[in-house]
Amino acid sequence: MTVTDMSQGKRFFASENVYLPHIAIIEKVIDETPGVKTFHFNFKDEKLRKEFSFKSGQFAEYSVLGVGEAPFCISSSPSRSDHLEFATQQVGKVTNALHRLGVGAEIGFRGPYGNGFPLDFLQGKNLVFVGGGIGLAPLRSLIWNAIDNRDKYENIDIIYGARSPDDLCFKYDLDTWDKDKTINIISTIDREDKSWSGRVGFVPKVLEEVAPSASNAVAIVCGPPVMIRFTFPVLIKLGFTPEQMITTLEKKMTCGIGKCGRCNIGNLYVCRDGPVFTYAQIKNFVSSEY
Amino acid sequence: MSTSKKISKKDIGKILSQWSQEFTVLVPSKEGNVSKMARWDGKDTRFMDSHRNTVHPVKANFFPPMEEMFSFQKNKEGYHIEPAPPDEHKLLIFAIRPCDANALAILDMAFKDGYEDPYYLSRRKDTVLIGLGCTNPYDSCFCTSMGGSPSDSTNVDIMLTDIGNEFLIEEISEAGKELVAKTEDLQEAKKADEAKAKKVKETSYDKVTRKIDTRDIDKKLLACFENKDYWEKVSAKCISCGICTFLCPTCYCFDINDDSFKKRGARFRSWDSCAFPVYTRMPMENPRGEKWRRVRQKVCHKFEFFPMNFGSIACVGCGRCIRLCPVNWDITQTIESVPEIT
Amino acid sequence: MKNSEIEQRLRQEAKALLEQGKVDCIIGYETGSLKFTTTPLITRNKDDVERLIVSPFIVNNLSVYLTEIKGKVGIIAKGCDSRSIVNLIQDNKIAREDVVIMGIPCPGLIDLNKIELSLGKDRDELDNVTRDNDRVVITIDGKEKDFPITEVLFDNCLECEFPTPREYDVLLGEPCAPVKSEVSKKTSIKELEAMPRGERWNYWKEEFSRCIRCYACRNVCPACFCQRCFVEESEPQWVSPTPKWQDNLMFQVTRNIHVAGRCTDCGECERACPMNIPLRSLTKKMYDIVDEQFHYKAGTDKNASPLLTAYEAAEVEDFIR
Amino acid sequence: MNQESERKPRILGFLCRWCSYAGADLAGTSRKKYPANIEVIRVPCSGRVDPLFVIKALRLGFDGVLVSGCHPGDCHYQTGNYRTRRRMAITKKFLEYVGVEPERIQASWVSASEGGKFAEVVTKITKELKEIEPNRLFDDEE
Repeated sequence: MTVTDMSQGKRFFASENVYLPHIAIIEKVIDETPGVKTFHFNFKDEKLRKEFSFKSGQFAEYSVLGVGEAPFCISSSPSRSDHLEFATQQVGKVTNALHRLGVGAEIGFRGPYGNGFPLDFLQGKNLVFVGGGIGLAPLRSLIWNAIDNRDKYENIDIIYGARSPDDLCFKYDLDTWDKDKTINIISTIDREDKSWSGRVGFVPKVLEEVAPSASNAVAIVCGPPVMIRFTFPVLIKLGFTPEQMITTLEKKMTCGIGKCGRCNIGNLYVCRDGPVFTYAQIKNFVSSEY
Repeated sequence: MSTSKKISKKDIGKILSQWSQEFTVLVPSKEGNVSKMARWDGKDTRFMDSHRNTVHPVKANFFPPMEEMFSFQKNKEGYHIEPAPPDEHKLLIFAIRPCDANALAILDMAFKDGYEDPYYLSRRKDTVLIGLGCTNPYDSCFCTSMGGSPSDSTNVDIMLTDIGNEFLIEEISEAGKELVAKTEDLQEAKKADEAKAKKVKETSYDKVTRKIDTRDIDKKLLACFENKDYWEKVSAKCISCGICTFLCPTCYCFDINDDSFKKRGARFRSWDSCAFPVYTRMPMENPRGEKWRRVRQKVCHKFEFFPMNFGSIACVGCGRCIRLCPVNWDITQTIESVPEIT
Repeated sequence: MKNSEIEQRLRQEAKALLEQGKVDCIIGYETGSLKFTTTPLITRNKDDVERLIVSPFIVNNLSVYLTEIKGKVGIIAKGCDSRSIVNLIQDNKIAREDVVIMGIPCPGLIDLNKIELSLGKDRDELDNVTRDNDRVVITIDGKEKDFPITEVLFDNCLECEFPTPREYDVLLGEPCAPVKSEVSKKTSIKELEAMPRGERWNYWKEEFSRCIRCYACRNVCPACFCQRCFVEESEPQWVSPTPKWQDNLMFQVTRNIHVAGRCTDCGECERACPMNIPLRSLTKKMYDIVDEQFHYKAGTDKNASPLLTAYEAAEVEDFIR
Repeated sequence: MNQESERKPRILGFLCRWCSYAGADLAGTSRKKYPANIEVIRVPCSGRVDPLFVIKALRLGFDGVLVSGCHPGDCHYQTGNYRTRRRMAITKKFLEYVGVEPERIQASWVSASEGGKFAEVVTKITKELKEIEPNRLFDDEE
């Protein structure tokens, strides 16, 4: 569902103006890793707060007014709706400005955009989550959603890696999931580290070692492009078909609604037709455009 | 077909004056020797003498190089957002060339698809297009290869054809019919005028000598998508400037940026181009950092991706990109050189 | 020497360079796809050299490609182009031994815009344009019209100081003398200088309100070789990407200062501008300032230090407190 | 008229950390009187100052820009200030040609011991800037 209530300002022309942001207020800021923060926020408008809905895997355009806009996925789960969350790494103009904000600050929000994860398709399947670094953010929304509706899914496997123990995001979630007997989680870091007693190795390599079964399974992959590139061949080796491999992609997205032109992979726009794709949809272009 | 009308060239000012009562009339104009469609000054009709086509495509009147989307101010209660005031002008564009009118139809598809774009569509709404057939196409024009022609009237409301001292007037759309009905000073066209117009159209068609073959072009492009050697060769002389995309009547890519002034801030939309490396640059990597990938995107978007999504090639053959390119990068040569499927 | 003879020698030379493996790539001009137009030919194939041409329309400054092409390059260079190449050598962007410069003495190029303006006809409506020493003969509708070169050559060609390349490996044709003619157009530097200061600012404000920020001026410029231009920086954001006149003007003024001492007055920025902004009235002024203040002419000495990295102990200082 | 003389032009100063910044400091600690309308950015060397900074300051609405470094021969990095000198010379000339009042572009050599000179320079520049219009070059926005 798309939220079309334009609570602030006048209605624009005849139809609603999708480019006008809603105002949201930051309620909490969590330092995930050096350079990554999670923001808890809520809409300023009461009505919108109640009516807003989204799907796991959808994203939004967040703005610091006067600085600019940037897209991030909604990292919280629709099944837990007292507030919304997004996580971002400090990498550019907008994210730098976001990271300077504290509790109570107002940000602009447009969305939700994109397709989200195909929940109907995923029901009754074994879910294999493969995540790297901040790529856990969109997966996390779906993982919590699956946990909150645990009876709708079969096995849940999570393979998650980061460069170092310090770079693991959502450690509080990882701990919770670790204790949850109904899911199987494997965390890994890229290189040996004194403070780390768990697995060491790149995500695709660990995935190959863990070798989850492809039978009645769907792999959901998100991470840095280089990780995604190396993960697909491993999944194919494990017997996953292109339709059983799902990824959520990140591109520079300015408008969020398939118009500004920059986020395409072939004829598909990551913002409009994605960000969630099956490997079958993008395999023609993935080797050279992603 | 109903009987057509005609008007003497010297009376053009009269009908433009009438139309100015109801519409904001735009005519081919020059600013700093750069031609574009701009508001008619109410007097001069000499613009007709030198009008072949404008440097600025007509898209610039609906999707300008930059526009304010909304402004914002911070007060005690927080941010207050004020959308840009709607553009309520009813536009009448006089002497639009068939290619540019066809290009608007392509932009309409893009801006209407999915979420509607309020800025473009509000300006576009109720626009009347008065087409003028070309009698002197440029050597860079190739509209006849792109499904158009110098006299194509598909996407205009009224079509004018130059028959010497007069223009033959054909009503194309309902809006066109209505406008003609209430326009004074028009004369009934004679059989001979219509015959003359037919002849003019035929002659003009033959004057477009640049031809390309776009059969199966989408399939051919898909097949050579990974052919780096080909794309490197094709893109070698491109200097990655934005001329061909900015002044293309069908290119619609844009960027959004904020600006802060003393008392308020505003968000602006401006033209952007797939020719620029920054267009797709992300903090960690750039999927189209190399020139050949950008040129490939430009060509494939027009001839492969847009047709896949909308069923129409996103090129009307106006030839601006060829005329204005500082290094004479020629899209028709590129299309002709796309390897056959083996 | 006629252009056709120069062409013959050029093709032989280029072919030999490729055959002997002295270069990997040749950059020259070939016939363009529009009337009178020429276009850059960048090739590694020795058969393509037969397409190389020399004409009064070889406008592009080909040295702009040097920084992106890998391997050794044989390049055709007019006087101004050769100076741009020297700049690149001075700035360590290319090594002298990696380029073979085939110099062409250039008696000035024909500015089709000037012809279009004075005749009220577009270039594709002209039948023929030929250069005959100090005259240019234009055939239109079967009739010949005669123009003195001072009316139809590019402004920068009329004011060119070094029509013959200063740096080359082989010179094709005999050296030629500068035209050295005063440019008399509306926006000449002299006229601008005669305006009151505020009017001057408003003049540029007006001109740059047309700018659409296509960056053709920057991208055709061999002196603008930065990997990342300051206009593309977002943190801090020096210039707004929105093409407001303020930012357009700021961009162009800064670009001019950044290429001071590198600009060879090749005129490409002004020629490329689709919005007809008189950019050369900025670049030439900077060229003159650099000459007057530091007696420095860009690209005339490959062993000299670039203008803005060098100094002399005693130098213009009257403006410093 | 009275109001005009009260007007305080905004000046942005780029001061070299080795000389001019220390000079400004000295002017402060030794209670030298100079107008308080200069905002200072400390730079490692006057050679760090890209003319872009100067133009950006004008774009942001500063009435004048002062670039100040060590005296010739005294640069901590040997040649930084010589390069500044060349750069500022062409910047000033060029901006004047485009239509910027020359008073807005200022340069000075102030050593660490010249607190008095710094105060004097700022006083003089302020006086000059008061005599010309406030900077509305780029300013047609609210």
